[in-house]
Amino acid sequence: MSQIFHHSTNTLARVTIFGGVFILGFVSWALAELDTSAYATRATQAREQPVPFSHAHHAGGLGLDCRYCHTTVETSGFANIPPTKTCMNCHSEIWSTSPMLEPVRASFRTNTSINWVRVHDLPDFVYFNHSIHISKGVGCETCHGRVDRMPLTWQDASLRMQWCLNCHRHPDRYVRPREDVTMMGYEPAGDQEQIGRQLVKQYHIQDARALTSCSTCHR
Amino acid sequence: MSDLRKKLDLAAVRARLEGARGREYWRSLDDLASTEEFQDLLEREFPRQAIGWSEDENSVDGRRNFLKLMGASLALAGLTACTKQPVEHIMPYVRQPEELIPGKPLFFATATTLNGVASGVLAESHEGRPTKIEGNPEHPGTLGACDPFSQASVLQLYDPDRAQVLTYEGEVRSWAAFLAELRNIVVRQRLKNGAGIRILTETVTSPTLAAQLHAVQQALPAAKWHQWEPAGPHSARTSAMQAFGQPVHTRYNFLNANVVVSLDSDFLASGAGYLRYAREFSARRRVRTDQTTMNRLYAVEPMPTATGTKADHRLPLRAGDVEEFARALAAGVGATNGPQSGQNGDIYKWIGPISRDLLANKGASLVIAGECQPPIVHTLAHAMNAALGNVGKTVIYSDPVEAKPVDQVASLQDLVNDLDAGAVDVLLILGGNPVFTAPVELGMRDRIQKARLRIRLGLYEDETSEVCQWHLPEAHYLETWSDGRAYDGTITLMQPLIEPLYGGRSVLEIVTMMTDLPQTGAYETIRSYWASQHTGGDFEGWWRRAVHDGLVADTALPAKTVAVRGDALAPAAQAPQAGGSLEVVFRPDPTIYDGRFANNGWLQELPKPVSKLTWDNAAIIGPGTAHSLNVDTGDMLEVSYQGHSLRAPVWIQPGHVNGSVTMHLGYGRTRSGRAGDGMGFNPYGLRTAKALWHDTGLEVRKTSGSYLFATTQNEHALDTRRHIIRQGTLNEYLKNPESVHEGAEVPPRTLTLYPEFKYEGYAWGMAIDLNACTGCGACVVACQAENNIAVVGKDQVRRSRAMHWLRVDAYYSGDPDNPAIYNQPVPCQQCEDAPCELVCPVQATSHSSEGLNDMVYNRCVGTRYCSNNCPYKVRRFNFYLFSDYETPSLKLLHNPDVTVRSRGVMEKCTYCVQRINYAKIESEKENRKVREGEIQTACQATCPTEAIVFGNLNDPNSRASRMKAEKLNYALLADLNTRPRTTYLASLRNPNPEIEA
Amino acid sequence: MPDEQEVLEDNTTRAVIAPGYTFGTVTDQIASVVLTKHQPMFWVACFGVAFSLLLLFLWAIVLLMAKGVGIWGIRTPVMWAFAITNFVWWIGIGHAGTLISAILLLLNQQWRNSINRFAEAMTLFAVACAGMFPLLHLGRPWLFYWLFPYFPTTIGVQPNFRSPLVWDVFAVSTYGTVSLLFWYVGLMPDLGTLRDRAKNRIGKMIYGVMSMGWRGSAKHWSIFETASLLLAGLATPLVLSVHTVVSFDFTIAILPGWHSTFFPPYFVAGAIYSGFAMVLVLAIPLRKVYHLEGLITRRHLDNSAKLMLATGEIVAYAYIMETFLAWYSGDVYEQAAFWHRMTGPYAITYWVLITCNIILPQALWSKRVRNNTPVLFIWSLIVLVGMWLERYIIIVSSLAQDFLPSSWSLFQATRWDWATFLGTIGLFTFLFFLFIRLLPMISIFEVRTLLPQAKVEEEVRG
Amino acid sequence: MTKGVFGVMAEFDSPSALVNAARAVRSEGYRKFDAYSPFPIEELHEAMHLHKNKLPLIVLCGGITGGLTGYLLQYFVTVIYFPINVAGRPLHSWPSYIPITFELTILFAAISAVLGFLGLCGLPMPYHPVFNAPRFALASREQFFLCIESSDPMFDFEKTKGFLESLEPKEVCQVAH
Repeated sequence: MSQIFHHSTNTLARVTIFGGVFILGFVSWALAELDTSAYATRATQAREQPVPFSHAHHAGGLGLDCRYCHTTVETSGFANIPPTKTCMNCHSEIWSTSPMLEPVRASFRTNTSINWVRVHDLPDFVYFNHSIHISKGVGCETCHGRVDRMPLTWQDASLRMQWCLNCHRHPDRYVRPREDVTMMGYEPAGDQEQIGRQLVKQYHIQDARALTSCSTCHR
Repeated sequence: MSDLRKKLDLAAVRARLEGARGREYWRSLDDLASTEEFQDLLEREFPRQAIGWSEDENSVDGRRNFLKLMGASLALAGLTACTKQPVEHIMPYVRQPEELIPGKPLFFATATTLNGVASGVLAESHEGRPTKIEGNPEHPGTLGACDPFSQASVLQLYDPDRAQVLTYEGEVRSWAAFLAELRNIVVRQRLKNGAGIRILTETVTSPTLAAQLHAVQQALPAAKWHQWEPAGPHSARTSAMQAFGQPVHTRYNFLNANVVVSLDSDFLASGAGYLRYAREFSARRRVRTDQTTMNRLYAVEPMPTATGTKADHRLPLRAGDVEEFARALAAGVGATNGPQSGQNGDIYKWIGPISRDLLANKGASLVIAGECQPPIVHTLAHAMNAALGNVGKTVIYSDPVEAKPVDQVASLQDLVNDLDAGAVDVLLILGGNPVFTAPVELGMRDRIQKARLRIRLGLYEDETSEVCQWHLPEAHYLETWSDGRAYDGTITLMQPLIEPLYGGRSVLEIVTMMTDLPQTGAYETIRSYWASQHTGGDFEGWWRRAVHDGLVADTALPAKTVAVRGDALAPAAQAPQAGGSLEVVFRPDPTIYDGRFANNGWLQELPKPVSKLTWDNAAIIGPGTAHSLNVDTGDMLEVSYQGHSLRAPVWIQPGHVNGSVTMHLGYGRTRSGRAGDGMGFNPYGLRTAKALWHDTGLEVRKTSGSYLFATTQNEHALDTRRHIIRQGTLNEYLKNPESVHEGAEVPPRTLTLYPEFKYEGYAWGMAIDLNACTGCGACVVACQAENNIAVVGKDQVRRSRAMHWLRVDAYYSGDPDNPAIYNQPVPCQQCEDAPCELVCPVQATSHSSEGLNDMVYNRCVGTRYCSNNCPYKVRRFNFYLFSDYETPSLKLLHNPDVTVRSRGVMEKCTYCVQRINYAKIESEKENRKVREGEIQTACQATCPTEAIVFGNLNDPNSRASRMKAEKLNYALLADLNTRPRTTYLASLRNPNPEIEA
Repeated sequence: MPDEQEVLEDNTTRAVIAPGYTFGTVTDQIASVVLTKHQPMFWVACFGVAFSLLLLFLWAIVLLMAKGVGIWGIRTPVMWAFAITNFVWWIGIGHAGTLISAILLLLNQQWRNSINRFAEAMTLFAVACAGMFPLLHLGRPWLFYWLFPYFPTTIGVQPNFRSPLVWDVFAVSTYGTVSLLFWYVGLMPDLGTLRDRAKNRIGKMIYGVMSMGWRGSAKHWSIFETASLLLAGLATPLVLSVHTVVSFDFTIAILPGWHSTFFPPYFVAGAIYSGFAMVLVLAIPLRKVYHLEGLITRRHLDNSAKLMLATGEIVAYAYIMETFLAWYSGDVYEQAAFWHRMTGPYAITYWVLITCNIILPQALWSKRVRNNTPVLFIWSLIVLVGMWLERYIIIVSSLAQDFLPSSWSLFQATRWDWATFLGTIGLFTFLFFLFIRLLPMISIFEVRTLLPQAKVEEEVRG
Repeated sequence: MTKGVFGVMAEFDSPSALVNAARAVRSEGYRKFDAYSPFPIEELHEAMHLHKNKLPLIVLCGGITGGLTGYLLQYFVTVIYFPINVAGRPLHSWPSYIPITFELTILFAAISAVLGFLGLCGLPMPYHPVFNAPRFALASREQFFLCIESSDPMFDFEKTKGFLESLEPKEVCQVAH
């Protein structure tokens, strides 16, 4: 009887068995990575906008308070995008002829909305309410990142459920005094752990059991 | 399912009932019959053997197209998590309105009208989209409650089948073109004082519209204004003329009534002001530790109605026999001197006891005649109330609510005569659908075409539009300014919440076009009218307040004293008692009324009270009649009356009087839209001006063919040992409060291995008072509107795949000819030890820290195990993609605070968790607890009788806690130890000892 | 070894295998089925039918994915019907294979040697069919992976380990994996044989790769034997656990007719019952067509029939007990559920199932029936039908009429229910006939051990 | 001389002959030899003293690992990772953990059994010198072989060949590398 296989096939055979296991592991890991990756979440990708609005300039440079434009953030679940009127408050005076701002003026003239591209877009089965987070001392920066350094706005966090849970399980690690919610680059005056715990008590922030109940965010 | 029904053996039924010990409950005649021995059963069951081909599951394809029309979403909600989403855009306002805060709903007071009578509502608006209707607590007609029609009116607003363009003979025209046309008609008609102009409207209570019509008639004296409303209070009008010699409006006050006799009146679920009546009536029925008295209701009616189900004594009588009963009762209470007995024992058996009961409660009793009863019955009721000294206490007379009360039948006849005489150049049909609804012998379809120019204003391009050259799209009430009067005459203002979606105009605007200021908009017209009416200064303030409240306070029509003329009570020209022949009874449909709501999926799918029938009407007969005709539910009948005839499927209704056939109007539409067309049959085809409501002389013949009904109620015997409905009589209860729970066992809490979960903070719970529930179904529609619940269509309902989160079960007990009927609303019971949660493999349903049984749609993979393990079967599954993700207009309808569920997902009641969270967030922002009553679930808010109460069980003083503390409180299937958060208060009857004995 | 004596004492009917075989002839006869070029009409016909049913199955699945489970007859309250019935039925059938290969091995029942191979194959294919249903019946099948725990996850939610469905996922996948491994290990020596006997190079290559270079070394044989004993030892509790866990799907629920403490043994017995029925349904035609009467003898059929009878009696006992207990419990819902079962809309189905599972099988007490292969074949089919109906009744009739009469509604199967069911039968047959074509349907090396020549004469001493 | 030679192989007709040969070879002092048969032969294993191997131990470890994995996984998920109130049951509801713990025990044990088997046998090994023996194909059919390997210290081609021939085999041949 003659050999069917060459000598080398022995090693090859063994390698394939363990290789198979290895490849399986690799694939699943890659998928998990992909899911959180910037590609899937669109995090850290600056978006093209009809008007190249720069938070870096307005919030950072000019130091406008977030609430000057996003007026409803404290009262409503939805932090509104400012109406064209708000832009025109200043831009009827400054840069009133800049071609860059033509879309804004056009919108004001023709009374048609500016078609902004949505940057932070949660799935429709998630009900995030800005006002309550603000009133419980969750800073804008905590979720939106250093907006004051974004020439074009991008989404800072992954906005995946796991990410939300971090804070809903341990609010004390993230909350800050109410008066500082809109502050960018906030540094806790002292030990966050201890300040946080104190604020959680002060603001009557619910316990993790309540904050991680499904219906807190899903309806 | 109705397709699983079988031959009915009434003898067996009776035998069974004789043999039955104690109170025997049953769901339908079928169960009662289903006691034959095994052999028979096999042979009967075999044809519908459970493993078998289901004939038409492919018809879902057909149905899908329709489903697509119903329910919608904003973007692709409810799909899987962790997927890359499509890019979304945000379009902010250019100039943001003052009062509007994006993301926060606004409420505006307005009103819906039915038969011209306005009921005040609050419309919820999200960024300018009306999404939900609530009752207006300020409004005397609603007191915060809301009826199914109003609830469903938002769906009507967005109905993609609404007429969307102005057409002349099918070609699209502009309003300008129409205005020009109308103007030169008016100009030409001036020459002959408008002798050629006829205006046909529905009943008008709007002062402004009346004024405008008056103005038109000033300018064109010979022009005539006709009114036609197929299901209006014709008899009441006529009776008033006969009894008092003047138009008089009658309204009632049930708060003062200890004893109520209903002469075929469904005052708890239909007719002007019923929301208020139901509220007042139930207030006198609420038995608590601190309120141990109860009113008593006698109901006399052919077809069991919501009112009938609440009666302490219900007497099924042929509609035609009610008059005889009324005469006898009138004699009994000394209002007349007629015979108190006669050959027909059924009619007379209770006259004695009832009259004694009434006389014992002089001034605190009430006799109410049904709108469908002939004038004489109303007159007799007036006489009795007078004799019993109820006038001014439980009965209030006032000037008419209607702007121009006319005998509408005569009015229509008059129009027809003119048409025949060729005297009509221009016929304006403003609203209504006369071609469909007019008495059959008038042959409206052909008659109308005798008018040279026919102009039609309507929400839909319907049967009437078909024969009119001009069709004008009408503005929905949420799209325009208007006004009207409530059941008690209170002036009610209606404001628009949204620009007309299809550029429609209101009746008022069309009429205005005929006046000298044709271009005036509805707002100016109304404002200037009220300015002209306003006395005293600061009209602006008055006006703002009126618009804000949606009504002008204290404008109810003052009571006036009138006396019944003696001659009005002249003994009947011997009421036709053709004993043998069958009686035909016409009634407006409980859910689609006279047909105007035929294209409304919510109302079509709303199970009709008592019968639980959806999407259909039927020839409803009593068990006895069925026996004598040897027919069964689903058989086809050939019914003919006065030469007109049609085919109708039989529905056997326990408690329906024998010897008459009830048909609900409104079905058999041919041009209503995709939902309504071809549903049911059209009884208007038999309805003559002589007999608007009932008459003898109906011939029926069983014909070939059978019909499949879609009901949400399935047919099976209810084992009394299950204690599903607990009830008793007032006296039993007062003797021993525990009596209602006899035999029911509740396992002690210690019967578990596991430690308890503690619920600090809030613990939400609900209590439902079965004694108050009338089974009207308003809560079901409210739930559907609030929670974006899809409509599935007849075929799917037949497969028992209806999606209602909240259902109202009906149970019968006693003799099928006149059973006691119980209603039981069943939402999710929110069990603390929820069987559904245990078995969900993906934790899509689990418990919140406040004891809610959360359902996470986006986590659900659809194993349906939870539903299998739910003893209450309150979970609903999306077998197909029931929600609509395409139709643009319907996307606007949806409540943005509730996920729209996709295919393959389980869904269920969550106590309106979106409302709970809203209230919690608001309260926490203000650093306070949620206030009692701050959260109202949709069903609770709309319930006319306040049967449903929701609240925080950790607060012992909350209404819910207090109700649960009542002795009557019990949990459904308590012996399963699921510890539901929803519990029920047992139902009590207050029978007349004389009769019960 | 007891069988040895029997071979000598009686070599007509009681023999494990007929006399006259040599190592060579058994090898050739079994291997030839695989290595021959042309197949008998029987194979072609069955394969054709199976394939067309398979296409029907695929069609049904495509529609299912496109439209949703609504194409089935399920409804509120009967949310489970055909899919789960088929699942339980197939899983049950699978049990016989493992039982034969594992338990009978431990019990040293040598007669198993000539039927265990295809019985195990049957197990695998049955489990494959069964395994599909838990996925297919999902409302959103594409999310099936949510039933497995996996890290890292961005959702942060894991399966609910309290749910019997998750237990199922583990039980069934474990069962499938272990059966496959056990089967493959058992195949390796025979694959070696095929490798050495294959005519063409491709054949040699393929079987060579699959045999992993098996060369029949004594060292390997000894480890091989330990391995198969260990696997048998593991598979035995496993096979018992699988249907136990499946029965938990019902017993954990509170539904009357489901919530019962003795479902596990009852289900396991039923599983083996249907399993052996399937073994016979396959064995009887095979031995005829491939002239294997010498290897799969009367004795095998007889023993299988006896096992069927035994488990059948256990099932009968279970039926009686559950009915008795329902009555004895005094539980309103239980009593009603069983009353409905016996007299209600599903009565016909119920009594047919009783006839198929209890009444007719009693005929197996008679040796004449057991020895009459055609009758035995038909009887096995009857039992298979009966066992399917049993699951159908347990699932559907209990769901259709449970606690609140207001929601009761009867299930009606649609054509797609049937298509899916018949489809899996097609898939099963398809796979099975592929197996017959490509692999030795009888364990060659184990049959060799049954030959008298395999005995080592001790008198010679070196 | 022994270069390129894997060993010397003798072929026998019956299992008995093989067993006897094996006994003889062993008593002669050879240790590095192996027998090849178409089916397992108890006596042969005894003759070659093959009765102990580590497989049971490996399986035991696998089983224990599986069991622990199962229980700890469930405990971790329900108590630590995301504690949720499901049906009012305690977070650590151990009775529900039993089935999965059991299943994983079996699964791990079985997998380690198979991998252990392959490992101990040194399989897969598609290429092996014995396949060079001309009639070796019959080892999987009806013939019985015994091969003394050149790695054996006592191995001397001629002597070993002679010794094997003394055992009256069907034939003796050389097995090349």
